[in-house]
Amino acid sequence: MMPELGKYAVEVISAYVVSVALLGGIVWASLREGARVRRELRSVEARRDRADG
Amino acid sequence: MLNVSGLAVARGGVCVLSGVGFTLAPGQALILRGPNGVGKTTLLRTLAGLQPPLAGSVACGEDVIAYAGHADGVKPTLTVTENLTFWAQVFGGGGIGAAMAAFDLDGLADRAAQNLSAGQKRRLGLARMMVTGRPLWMFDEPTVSLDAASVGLFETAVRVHLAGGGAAIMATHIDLGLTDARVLDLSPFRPQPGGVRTGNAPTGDEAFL
Amino acid sequence: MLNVSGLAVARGGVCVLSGVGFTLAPGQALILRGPNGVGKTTLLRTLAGLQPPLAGSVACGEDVIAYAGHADGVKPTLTVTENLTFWAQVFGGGGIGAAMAAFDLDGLADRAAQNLSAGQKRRLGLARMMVTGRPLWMFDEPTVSLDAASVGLFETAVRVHLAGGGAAIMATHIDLGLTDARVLDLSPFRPQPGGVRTGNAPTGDEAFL
Amino acid sequence: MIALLRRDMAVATRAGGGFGLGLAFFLVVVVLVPLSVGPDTAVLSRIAPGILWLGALLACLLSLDRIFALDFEDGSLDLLATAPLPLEGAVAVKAFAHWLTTGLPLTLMAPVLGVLLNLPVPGYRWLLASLLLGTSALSVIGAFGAALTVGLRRGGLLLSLLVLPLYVPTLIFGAEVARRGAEGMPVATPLALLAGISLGCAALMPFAAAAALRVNLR
Amino acid sequence: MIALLRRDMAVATRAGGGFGLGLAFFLVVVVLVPLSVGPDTAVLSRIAPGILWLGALLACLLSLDRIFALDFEDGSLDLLATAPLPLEGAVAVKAFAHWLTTGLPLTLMAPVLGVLLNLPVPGYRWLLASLLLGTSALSVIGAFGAALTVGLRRGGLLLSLLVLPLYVPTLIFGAEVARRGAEGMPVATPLALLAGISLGCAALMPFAAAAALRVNLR
Amino acid sequence: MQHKDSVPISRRMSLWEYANPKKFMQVSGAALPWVGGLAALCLAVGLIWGFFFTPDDFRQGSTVKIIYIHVPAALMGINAWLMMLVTSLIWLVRRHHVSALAAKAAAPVGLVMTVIALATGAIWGQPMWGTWWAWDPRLTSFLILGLFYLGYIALWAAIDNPDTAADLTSVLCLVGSVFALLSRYAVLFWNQGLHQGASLTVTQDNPISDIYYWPLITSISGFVLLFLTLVLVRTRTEIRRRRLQALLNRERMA
Ligand code: HEM
Ligand SMILES: Nc1ncnc2c1ncn2[C@@H]1O[C@H](COP(=O)(O)OP(=O)(O)OP(=O)(O)O)[C@@H](O)[C@H]1O
Ligand SMILES: Nc1ncnc2c1ncn2[C@@H]1O[C@H](COP(=O)(O)OP(=O)(O)OP(=O)(O)O)[C@@H](O)[C@H]1O
Ligand SMILES: [Mg+2]
Ligand SMILES: [Mg+2]
Repeated sequence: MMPELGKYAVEVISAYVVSVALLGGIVWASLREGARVRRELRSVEARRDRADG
Repeated sequence: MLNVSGLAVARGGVCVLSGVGFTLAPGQALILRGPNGVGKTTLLRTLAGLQPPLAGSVACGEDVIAYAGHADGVKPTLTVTENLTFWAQVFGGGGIGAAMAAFDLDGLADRAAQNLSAGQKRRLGLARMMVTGRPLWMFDEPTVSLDAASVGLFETAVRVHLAGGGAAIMATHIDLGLTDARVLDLSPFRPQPGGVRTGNAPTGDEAFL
Repeated sequence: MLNVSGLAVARGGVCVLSGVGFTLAPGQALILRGPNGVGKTTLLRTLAGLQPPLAGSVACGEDVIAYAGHADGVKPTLTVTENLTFWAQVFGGGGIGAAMAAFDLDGLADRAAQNLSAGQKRRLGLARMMVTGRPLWMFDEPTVSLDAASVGLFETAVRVHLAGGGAAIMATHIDLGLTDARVLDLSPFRPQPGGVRTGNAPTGDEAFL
Repeated sequence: MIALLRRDMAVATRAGGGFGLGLAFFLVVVVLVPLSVGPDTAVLSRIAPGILWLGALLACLLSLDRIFALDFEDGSLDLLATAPLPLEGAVAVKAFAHWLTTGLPLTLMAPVLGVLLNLPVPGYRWLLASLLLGTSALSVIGAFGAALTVGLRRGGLLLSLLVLPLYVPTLIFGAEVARRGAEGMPVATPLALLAGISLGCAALMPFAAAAALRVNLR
Repeated sequence: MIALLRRDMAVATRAGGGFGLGLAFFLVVVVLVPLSVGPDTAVLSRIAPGILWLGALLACLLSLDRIFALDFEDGSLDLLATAPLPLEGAVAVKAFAHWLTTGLPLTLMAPVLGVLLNLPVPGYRWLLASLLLGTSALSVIGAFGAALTVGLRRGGLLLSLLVLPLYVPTLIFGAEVARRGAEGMPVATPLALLAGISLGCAALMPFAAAAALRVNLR
Repeated sequence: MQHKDSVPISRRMSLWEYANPKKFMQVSGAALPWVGGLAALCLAVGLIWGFFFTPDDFRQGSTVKIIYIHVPAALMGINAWLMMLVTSLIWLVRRHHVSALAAKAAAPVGLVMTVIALATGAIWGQPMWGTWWAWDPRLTSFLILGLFYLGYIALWAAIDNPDTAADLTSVLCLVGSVFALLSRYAVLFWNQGLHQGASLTVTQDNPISDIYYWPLITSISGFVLLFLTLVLVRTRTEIRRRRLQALLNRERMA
């Protein structure tokens, strides 16, 4: 399964790990922040619609 | 001299006043009233051209307005004379003698502004208006920290200015002795909450509503 | 509660008041008056222990005084609630609900203090006194920027405090509705220029005279 | 006390509070050094420990006025002085909050910047250790300097001027630890001296700072 | 305009105005470098031109907030904006006043500090020339940064962060002139580039700064 | 966003001012799943192909596999700034809110790309050049680009009023771009003599062989699509945030 990386295994793998972690981090942060704001917005809109009657 | 119509102003992205309109002719004074937070400061800053109005128009000549806000524009390390002279020069005006006399600053002439008491500093800030040579004075709570005698000096200065063809707008919570000044209460200009939502109270956020 | 006698205070190395004396019992209020620059601020700071007196004595228990100066002690980036809660915790006091209600701050609870108008900020500064739990309140021009309704709130808060056995000293230029408060005019306490020089008006410079 | 610590941390980490900016300043100074000195790696790795220490010190210095100046301007300091806290305690708490929001992050970031300056590998450990110890001294000494200059307008630069000489011993020993570490020499002596300075400062400086503060509030 | 220049100079040179403190900071940084890097003269004279430039840049940076912040706080900036001066002119005058009270003295002091770092003798002339040209660019660029951050509380560090990357080209060419000068190499090209940057900045930056200022005063 | 509004027709006329956040939400909402899915697909294919199924280079050994991350990330780091420059200009000229918010949304993504390029470059540098970091012109100007991102993000974070923040950051972006260019030339000038040369341009000199080329292209398109997805998601969040703020403001007035 794992390809033969020779003497540079550590470098190559760590490069991939670091990059994927950073990418994952920004994706996760974006989605979480998006979900939070959407939730808040929903609650405010619901409140407003109720107030409007 | 000043012609305001349909003015709406915002602070922090919220429309605080809308539909404000009035005119001011030479020799007239206008007193703005309203509870804390109604938007007096915001309105004055808009009239002075420091922030753009949301809607409506302010018709006013070039170089007509002199504005005095909550802060005095006084350099603490310069003396009273130096402070006044500087503003006189910036506005291309003349001497500072009349202003010093009108606000009873002669005794403090060589005092650094940082060593003035709260009321003395305010007097200096008010004296600045006299050296601008501008016809329309706008004050935001001019009498803060002033004692009765100093308030008297201020009233006299404004009356002389009006008599000389000037005009003045001031926001204040206390009763001044300017009996012939018009009073504009700002409370009715608050945008109606239940009313048409974006109709007469547009803000920068409009696009998002 | 507070016993002051023969007090002399200096500002900038100059003695501005001397021979001030009065006592204050629980339930009493004292209003300091005097023209601008007479030394009200200086006197209050001395009483609060922020600067040493030149002469005379201030007899007052530990942890009795709460002081509110020209500035409000409000963090602009924290909200109204956070600001009040902080001071309540520092003074080991209780909840902030009563103070918020007394100064009509409930509607502003989650607003950052920097987004308050001048009067709203002042109300927050005054509300702080209620959470200190201290019996003696000292105010330097508490009603600056306040509208009539807020001045009313302030008077009520002081009256409730007095009724509860507290006391209050305030320096102000305007007439408050606190009719039963004593008034102390500071003008007579200015050191006499022609008088005995060092006798009753000692300053830090005394050694050089 | 806890309330004060919490508030100071909140103010510092709130938008515009200055947290993170010290770090950024550190980064930028370290980046500018090669740009001004030239890209020669031998020279750079020779001066790396010293420059890192100097950069951390400057970043720390620039955030010192946060300790008291803001509280002075808005009147909080007057009120704290009349509050039922010993002023010494308040000073110590504020210095600690400053360290948590400045010294600690600087320390953690230093190794990353070490890479930029080709810091020799054995140096990283000792750089970390010396900064961890040293920045706490920097915060307490800085609190003293901030207390001295608190009433002055634009005290910032004067503050730097007053504090920098006080920083000299900490800097010398700290940089010495890092340099010896980088060159593989024994570091025990300067490290012990550095620790001594830090402890001494933490124990005594709050009193000096509180005294200065009292004078300034008069 | 002249009145504004005179007032700014007066405020800066009055007690507590910050004049002299930039110089002192420069001095202290330069003194701290040997303390942190170690006393090896060869290394020091190798890095001297770069460190002198960096020190001058940092000293300049720290005094930037003086350009607008004080005027903003005490309300003068509102009043200046409503005064019969073009705001661009006011910005240019204020940047010039800043240069006169900071950049010029720094330049004049640099040779003295060069001695401390064993700057090679041929370097002095070019160090002076490059600083004279370069600090003027630093002041105008700094005025732009100060205008961007003027409304913010504790804008100081943010200001540093924003301005430092903008300083990179000036620093590179300036330090290059000084370094080549010190090594006796020809300096014409970087000097011409430096002059170009200074002139370009002086001509264009006041407009950007005035625009930022107008937005901030809203 | 679906809600009935009682706005007079006349006020709807200004298309740029009013209709666009809504329209953007509709269009982006519909496009997002596709773009996102495609991004995931390309990334997965490109990286897996690159990591598992490409041979080692005869000189660089297996480190050549780093190229599938390093080069796309570096490209996006630069292009994100370019996109911010364009959107900032649009905001300054047309006052189109979505544009300013898109610039705000792109900055952190661009910064992450820059950091990835720097990190993978550093990791790659250790075996190739024997050092993590060298003050090579290209690396240096990339680092400076990172600093510009930091300053830009910090300025957004420091200002409360969103329109003020948009104006100021746009001005900063313009001025910053000019200085970033200047810095690039300055850095080239500064480190002429010591230029690291060869290693960076290896693949350009002898055109890259197909066996590395196709996975690289896939990976680059993956990064582009990922950038697009993230910017869309984040812009939508920013728009919602503005709307939330507007509603809260309105509530407060009532
Ligand atoms: C921290 C270190 C590094 C940074 C910041 C960096 C940055 C960059 C940048 C900005 C590009 C630009 C792409 C373009 O202009 O189109 C690039 C491309 C490239 N880099 Fe790096 N790099 C670093 C280290 C390395 C190392 C150590 C190697 C390999 C030995 C390497 C190999 C490449 C290759 C092969 C390309 C593609 C060149 C091309 O096709 O144009 N990089 N890098
Ligand atoms: N950044 C902000 N965000 C939201 N609301 C704000 C912001 N800044 C100010 N406000 C609000 O705008 C309103 C108008 O403020 P303004 O300072 O104009 O009032 P004012 O009439 O001058 O009051 P005062 O008499 O207390 O000085 C206030 O209710 C204030 O709370
Ligand atoms: N550094 C100084 N040197 C000399 N005189 C000073 C200095 N600082 C203040 N003064 C003077 O001390 C006097 C007392 O000031 P103080 O602030 O106590 O007055 P105040 O009664 O509070 O006035 P206000 O009602 O205007 O606030 C004033 O006349 C002031 O000019
Ligand atoms: Mg107001
Ligand atoms: Mg007073």
